[in-house]
Amino acid sequence: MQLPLLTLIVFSPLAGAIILAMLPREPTVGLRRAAFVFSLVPLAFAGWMLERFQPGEADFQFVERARWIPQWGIEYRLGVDGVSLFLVLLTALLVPIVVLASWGDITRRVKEFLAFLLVLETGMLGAFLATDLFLFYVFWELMLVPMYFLIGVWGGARRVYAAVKFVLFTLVGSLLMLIAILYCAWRVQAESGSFAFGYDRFLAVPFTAREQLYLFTAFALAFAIKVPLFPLHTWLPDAHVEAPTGGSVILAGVLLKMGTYGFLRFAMPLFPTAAETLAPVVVALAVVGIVYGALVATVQPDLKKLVAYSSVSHLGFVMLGLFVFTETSAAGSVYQMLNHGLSTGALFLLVGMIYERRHTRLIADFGGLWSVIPVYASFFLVAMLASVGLPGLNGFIGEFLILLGAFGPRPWATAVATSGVVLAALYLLWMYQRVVFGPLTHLENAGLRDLSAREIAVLVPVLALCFVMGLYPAPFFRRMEPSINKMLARLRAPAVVAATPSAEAALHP
Amino acid sequence: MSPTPLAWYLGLSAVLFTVGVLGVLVRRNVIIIFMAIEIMLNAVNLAFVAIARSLGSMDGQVMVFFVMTVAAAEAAVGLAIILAVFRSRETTNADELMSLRW
Amino acid sequence: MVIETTALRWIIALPAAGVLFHLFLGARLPRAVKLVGPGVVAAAFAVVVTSALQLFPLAPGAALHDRVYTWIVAGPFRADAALRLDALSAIMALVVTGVGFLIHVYSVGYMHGDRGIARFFAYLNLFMTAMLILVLADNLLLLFVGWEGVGLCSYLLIGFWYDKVENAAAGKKAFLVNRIGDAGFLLGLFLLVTTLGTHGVWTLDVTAIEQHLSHLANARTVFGWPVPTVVCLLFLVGATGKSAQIPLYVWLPDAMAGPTPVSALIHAATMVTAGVYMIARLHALYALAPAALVVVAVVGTATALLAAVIAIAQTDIKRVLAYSTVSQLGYMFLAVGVGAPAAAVFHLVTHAFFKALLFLGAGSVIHGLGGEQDLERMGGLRRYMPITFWTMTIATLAIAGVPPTAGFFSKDEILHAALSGPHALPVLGVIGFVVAFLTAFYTGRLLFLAFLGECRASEEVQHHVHESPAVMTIPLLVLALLALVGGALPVPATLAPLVGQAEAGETPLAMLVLASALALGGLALAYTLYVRLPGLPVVFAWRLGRAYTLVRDKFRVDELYDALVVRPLFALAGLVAWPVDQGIIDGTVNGLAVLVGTTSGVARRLQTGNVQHYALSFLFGALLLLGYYALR
Amino acid sequence: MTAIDVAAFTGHWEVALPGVIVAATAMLVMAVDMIVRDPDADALPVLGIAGLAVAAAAAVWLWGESPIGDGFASTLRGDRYALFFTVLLCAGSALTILMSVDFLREHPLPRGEYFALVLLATTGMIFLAAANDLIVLFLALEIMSVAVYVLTGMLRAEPRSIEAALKYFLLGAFATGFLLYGIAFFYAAAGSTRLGVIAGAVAHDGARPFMILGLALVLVGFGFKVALAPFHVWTPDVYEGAPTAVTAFMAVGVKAAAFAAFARVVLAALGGIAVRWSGLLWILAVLTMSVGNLVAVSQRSVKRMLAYSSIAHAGYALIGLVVATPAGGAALVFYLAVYTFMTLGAFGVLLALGRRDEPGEGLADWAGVGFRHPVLGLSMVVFMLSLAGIPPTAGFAGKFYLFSAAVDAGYVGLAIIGVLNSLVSVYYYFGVLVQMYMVEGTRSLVPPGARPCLLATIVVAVLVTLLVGILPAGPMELAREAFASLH
Amino acid sequence: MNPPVFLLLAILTVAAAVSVIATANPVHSALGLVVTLFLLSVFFVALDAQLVAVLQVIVYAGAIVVLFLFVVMLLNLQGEPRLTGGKGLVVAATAAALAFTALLVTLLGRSAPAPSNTLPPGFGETQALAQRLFTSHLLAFELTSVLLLVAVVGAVALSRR
Repeated sequence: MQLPLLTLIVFSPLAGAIILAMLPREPTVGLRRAAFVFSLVPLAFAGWMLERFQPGEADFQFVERARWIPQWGIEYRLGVDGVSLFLVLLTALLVPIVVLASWGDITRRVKEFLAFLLVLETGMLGAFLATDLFLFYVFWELMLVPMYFLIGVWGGARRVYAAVKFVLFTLVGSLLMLIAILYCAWRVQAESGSFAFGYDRFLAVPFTAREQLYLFTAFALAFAIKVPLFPLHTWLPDAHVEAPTGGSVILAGVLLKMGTYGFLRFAMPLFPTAAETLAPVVVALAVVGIVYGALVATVQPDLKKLVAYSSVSHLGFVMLGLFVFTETSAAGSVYQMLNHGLSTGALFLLVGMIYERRHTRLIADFGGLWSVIPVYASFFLVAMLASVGLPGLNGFIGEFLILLGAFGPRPWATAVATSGVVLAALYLLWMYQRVVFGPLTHLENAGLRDLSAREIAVLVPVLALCFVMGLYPAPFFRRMEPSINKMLARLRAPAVVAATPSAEAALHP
Repeated sequence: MSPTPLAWYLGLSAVLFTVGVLGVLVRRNVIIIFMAIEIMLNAVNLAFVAIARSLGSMDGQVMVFFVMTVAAAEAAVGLAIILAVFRSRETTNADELMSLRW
Repeated sequence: MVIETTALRWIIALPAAGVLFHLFLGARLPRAVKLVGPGVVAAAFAVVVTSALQLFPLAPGAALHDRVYTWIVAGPFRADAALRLDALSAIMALVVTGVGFLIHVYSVGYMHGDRGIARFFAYLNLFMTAMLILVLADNLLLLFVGWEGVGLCSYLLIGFWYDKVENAAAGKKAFLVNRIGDAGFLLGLFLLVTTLGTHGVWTLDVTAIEQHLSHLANARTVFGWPVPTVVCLLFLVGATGKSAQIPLYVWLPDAMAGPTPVSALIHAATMVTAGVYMIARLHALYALAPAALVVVAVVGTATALLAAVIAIAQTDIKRVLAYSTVSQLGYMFLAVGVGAPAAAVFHLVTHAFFKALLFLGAGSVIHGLGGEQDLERMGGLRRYMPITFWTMTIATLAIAGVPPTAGFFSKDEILHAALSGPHALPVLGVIGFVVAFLTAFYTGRLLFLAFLGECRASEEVQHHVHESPAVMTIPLLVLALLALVGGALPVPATLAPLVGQAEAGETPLAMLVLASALALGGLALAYTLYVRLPGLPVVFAWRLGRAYTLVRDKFRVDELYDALVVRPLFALAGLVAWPVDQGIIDGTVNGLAVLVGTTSGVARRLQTGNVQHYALSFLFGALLLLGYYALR
Repeated sequence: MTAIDVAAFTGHWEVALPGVIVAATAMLVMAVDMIVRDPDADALPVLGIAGLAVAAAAAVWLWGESPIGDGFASTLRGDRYALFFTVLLCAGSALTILMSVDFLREHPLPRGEYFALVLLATTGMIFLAAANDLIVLFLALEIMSVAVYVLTGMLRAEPRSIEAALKYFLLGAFATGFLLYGIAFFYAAAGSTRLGVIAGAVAHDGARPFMILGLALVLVGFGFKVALAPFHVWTPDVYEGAPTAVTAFMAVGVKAAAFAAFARVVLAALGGIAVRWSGLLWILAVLTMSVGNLVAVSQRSVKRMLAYSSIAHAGYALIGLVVATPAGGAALVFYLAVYTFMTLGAFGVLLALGRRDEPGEGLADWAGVGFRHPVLGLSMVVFMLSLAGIPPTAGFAGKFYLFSAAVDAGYVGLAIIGVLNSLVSVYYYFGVLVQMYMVEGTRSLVPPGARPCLLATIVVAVLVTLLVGILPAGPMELAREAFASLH
Repeated sequence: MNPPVFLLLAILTVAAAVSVIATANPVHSALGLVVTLFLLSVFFVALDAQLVAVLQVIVYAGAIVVLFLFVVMLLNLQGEPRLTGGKGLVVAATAAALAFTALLVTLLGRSAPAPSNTLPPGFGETQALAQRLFTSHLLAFELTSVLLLVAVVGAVALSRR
């Protein structure tokens, strides 16, 4: 019996949350330190996982299985492959950073904040690692509640509206996805005689084209809302603007990836025919989203809103990359998920830091910050450029590969999407110019503190990774590619191949 | 002369039941409403007895027996409730007892 | 013949190390910055020289190759972080590091006392890094990294004095306009790789592309256009952005907001020539697309003419030089367009010398006048700054193309190729002569207005005017030397075989005479108008009226773009952001919520509290059930 | 005069054992109440809970013995279906009693009668769930109803309590008329009131008009008891007016027992003509959940909101009946079990937030409670999540079971309507959380520790809700077995 | 019973029932109810339900209605000027009630004629009733005791001060 590594990764934050809940409310420093340590535990485990991960292997690794609800064939199943590997690492990395970042941001109800954050981490990690659809759904929904509280309790003025909007939007999709999952399980039963929710079992079902269309739509709705794909994005700006910094970081860094991850992991391989049929629609929406998000971001007066809409634009690239079904762009998309997590996460952290100091996020309230807080401005510059997709930083690799892979199948969409690259420079540079450059226009800004050591410690890992991933992406691709290609292989196949008896036997010894 | 067919009895029962229903719907006084409910129960009793006669089965009559018991129990509790209401509100009119709504 | 080496990476690593030094230690060791900044560039120059010497004895097609690491492997696509030094890149690298080093040295003096000096050198070194990546990259993707990297540095350096709004705006404008070009470049890359990919060649390796050109030759795009033409045109879009050609030249004049050494290094000598370099590097590809080459030539010529005309009416010394740069770059485009990339690179090299010299000289003047840039307030500076004057004079002669300066030779090559080369476009060649005349005129005007005649500066400024320190004047002298004798460099001869440029043969003497005459004529006219009869230009301007103001206002192209592109874009963004996004899309969402709420509120009222209404609802329910059965 | 041999008809009398035990406990409670005469004596609730425990134990024992034959001339069944509900109802009643202890200490209610009536109502419920004859069913229903009418109006100091009792009583009697009329037509169609005989007649004759008439009218009666739209209108008023503990009892006990009988009649007696009623129930299910959820959205009183929510949940549960497959029935049973605990818990928290002079039922009264009383707050989070059907709570498992059964049987549309409804429900359930956690409030509260029994109830409900949510396999298996014994 | 007699009695019964819900004075309503119950017992006799008929008179008309009258007297209820809960309600209720009857009758009309069984000996007599009551309806009979207990406890609980 080997160590249940994935279970440890998933549930160590939950254990941390429970311990945290039992600790005394004061002093908060102790709570913060404890939470930081708790959040490092899954990171350590995840690091170990990365170390032991076999590159070149397409299948799930570190698989764990246990019976859970035998009547329905539901199992507790975890596994990690190249697609989820780095998303898990990203999650495990961002949470400690958020804990650190919350030091200055969260001063009320610290204990609850940290506990919710850790519960949220369990949900996110579980969703990435679950290979049973029921389990996936449970984790998927489990993320919802802590996030709801993070926004609703520690958010800004319209936090309740934003929190409820977030929950309702997410649920619209996920509930329909639940129905689709149930239908799939029923189809498994019709095919094999017993219910099952295992990912591999779903893959083995030969869905008809019509079924696929409906099922794909249901799954896609859930994921598209999370991504968010235009025009289902309007929850995002509200959620981002109202959420506390940590919430925004997690939201942008991880939660949005749930959507794209869901497409790649579930919606596309499970329903390949439908994915191919509907690809033009998705691509069109993705491209519209790229331009649309960028345009809207350009004129936003609020920093957080701007970054939020930039997410719409950036995630549009990811969706485009996924739905052209080429290996290059799919690899680019997965990479871009990580990039966006880091660069947008960093931007939110930076916006949060300036908000802590000035209690405003309006671009018009700033200007000439470089002369006051040059270190901050420098970090901001790097994060901004990573988001712009400057070569040498991570964002470029992802965007380039996505567009490169997309150009062959869909040249016109790619051409339009490329304009998004220009627009990204427009809105980010303009924003940066107005905030950081120019004369110091507001006297209130003259006394701003520059970044503290803690804040630098928060930013350095993220931005360092931006460089590493921009300069040396090959190791990442080496681990991701086999799994991505395996999923894409289903999409190129003209017809879905039913599971052979031997495959069945191999799955159920 | 042939006996009256079952359908006639059931028809009468239906008419009586409707009269009871109508009473419940239109009268304001809850005691009258309660009486109307008694008419409904009696309409059902008539149906039971007629059906029993038609089937040659005693169960229908047994049922009437139980219905009377139930009517008695309901009358005891129901009238107690009406009294209690009157004591607290000084009214027995249905449209004046509307503090719980929406 | 390709020799594997590990030396080339140092060319890039050295300036990069400089960046890190300035970034992390610069604030604490301000003196060291002044040494390290130019030092790393000098070291890089040394490495380039050594490598070039290694290359020199080899055959024309030889190259040094340094594969640093595997960069991207995604799907079938593969790109290495690998560097390549062949004759072309060697010449470029020499110019970049050489001129770059001089400008770094000059900057030590120019930026003396600026509190952001560490930042300045960090940017400058970063620029060197990026530029050298651009030059040495062995595949187009890596080239693109450098390509965007220099754009970034340009952005940062233009906005170096960040507290002035217009500086930052100019930086942003530069980056954005470049990005538009880059988008075209990217699309070209996509089309190129995708086309090659259908033949199993998933790479952007320049040599690999050259080997597989046959796959491209007959490829067609969706509308039936030949792929090479489309790719080349898309690359041209990129080049027009970076090299400030029509229609994307508008950023360069504004870019003069940056410190003058920056203008010299980035916006005259090196970065802006990247487009020319890129086209030269892809000469084999362009050879497959003659139509695209014609477009290149036309764009270049048009730009050269337009910019030269505008330069005549500018009074800001740096703006004159900026338009001059645009114009000279147009020459280079003309050269590549007529199938003479070697000539283009030759002009690139000489231009680097004399234009850097001009800028540095102008910088010296500005420095000496305490920041004054207006030609109208200069004059008579020859007395105060003799070194600057004489070096500037040499530069002026060079750019005007007066024999035997460097500019004479390189310009001659271009005009010769345009008029009588294998791909000659004589009409453009003729325009080239006109531009040559204009060039001589406006540079002469600049020189004379600044250094001759009466001093028009205020008393106080005059009182402080001084020659620049040695650290600034020595680079001027070195550059002046290069501008004088640079024409002797065997650049075309070295490159011609590499870039497949046909030998154009001896230039006819008549042409040489004509060119010289035009150059001298232009200078003479300028001398006449601005030294001998200084009242005349005003009269001319007044006579020309509207035409003059139009030229002075740069044909109002910025305003045109503003009206055609910028305003509509922002209007669209505003429309999308509020009425569409908040109104329609979010309105629909909130509308649904309101609908549910309203329905709920109405349905709630059905709960009247009257027990008889409830009983009625029972009866309706019973009717529903009975009706369900009665009616079916 | 012939002697009547009673013994022949009391075969398998043990099937009545749980009900008899509870009835006996009720009488014992009354007797003790008369003897002890100490208003604060804890003897009564202890006795009541003990009796319920014994009854549940008896049911468990019978479960182990099953299958056992019918008792009392086939008027009472001892199948696992009945026994499952018996245990469930005993648990619900026990929690109700536990929940009421602190309430009774603070309010002037006759304790002896209160506990006795709860136990007597439970007796009626137990027989209701086990009734195999429409007459027994009718009587058991009346026992339960009459007792609950009284319980509703027991807080006589509160005019709303007695008004609620009157409304409940009048409409209950009205609905009884319809139910009875329906029974008459069943009797006319089958010649007997035994469910088995009716099933035989259905199998033999198909859907005769009398049978259809009976079905329609009986649906009105059951529709009233389980609060299906449009027979739900009484629910909010009565739930709001009744003492909160009684409301909880009504929401879980009455509903579960009535649903048990409803499902038994519909499936065991009329299963043969499912095509004739499933469409109708489909409509009722959709109507019920939609009305319940929709109107709940605009409620400002948590108690009333929970009333509407209970309507909606009846709609969900009805899905199981529409589906009518083994999985559907099992899902219905499972859902009712789950619903019992989460609803009891929610009402428990509601009770805990109230004080004698200030019921604390308005949404605004809940402001900031979550952080000031973490245990109550987190418990309410669990209950709200469970009611909204969000994992990992029992409510999710229940909805999952229902919806999967629906999808399984081809009712995808119904399942989709169901999930859209739960979407609406999220709005108001989360609205409570908004008040508790995202709005500041200063209302002073009784510390939960001062009401140990209430707190215990809540904690038990939380534990069950979470445990069943995380490990639903066992309870699901029980529900499946229970439903399987129905046929 | 002959159809003409049936019709006559039926009209009388309905008239009495209507008087219950139509008269202003609750005492008159109660009296109408008594008349209705009496008339119904006549039908019961005609339907061979002698015991039930007797019980109807003694228990129902005798005990239950008296209870009603008692409460009416206790509350001293007089006839009120407004009997009904509004015109709209009356119209809606009447329409619904008519529709209800129509549907009921429609569905009844579809039902097959009941089989005309020959009655077993002793049908409707006390012994036959008792036979059923204590054998196959034993449990129900026992449950009535619980029901009555509930009623007693409930009535006490509601009226005790």
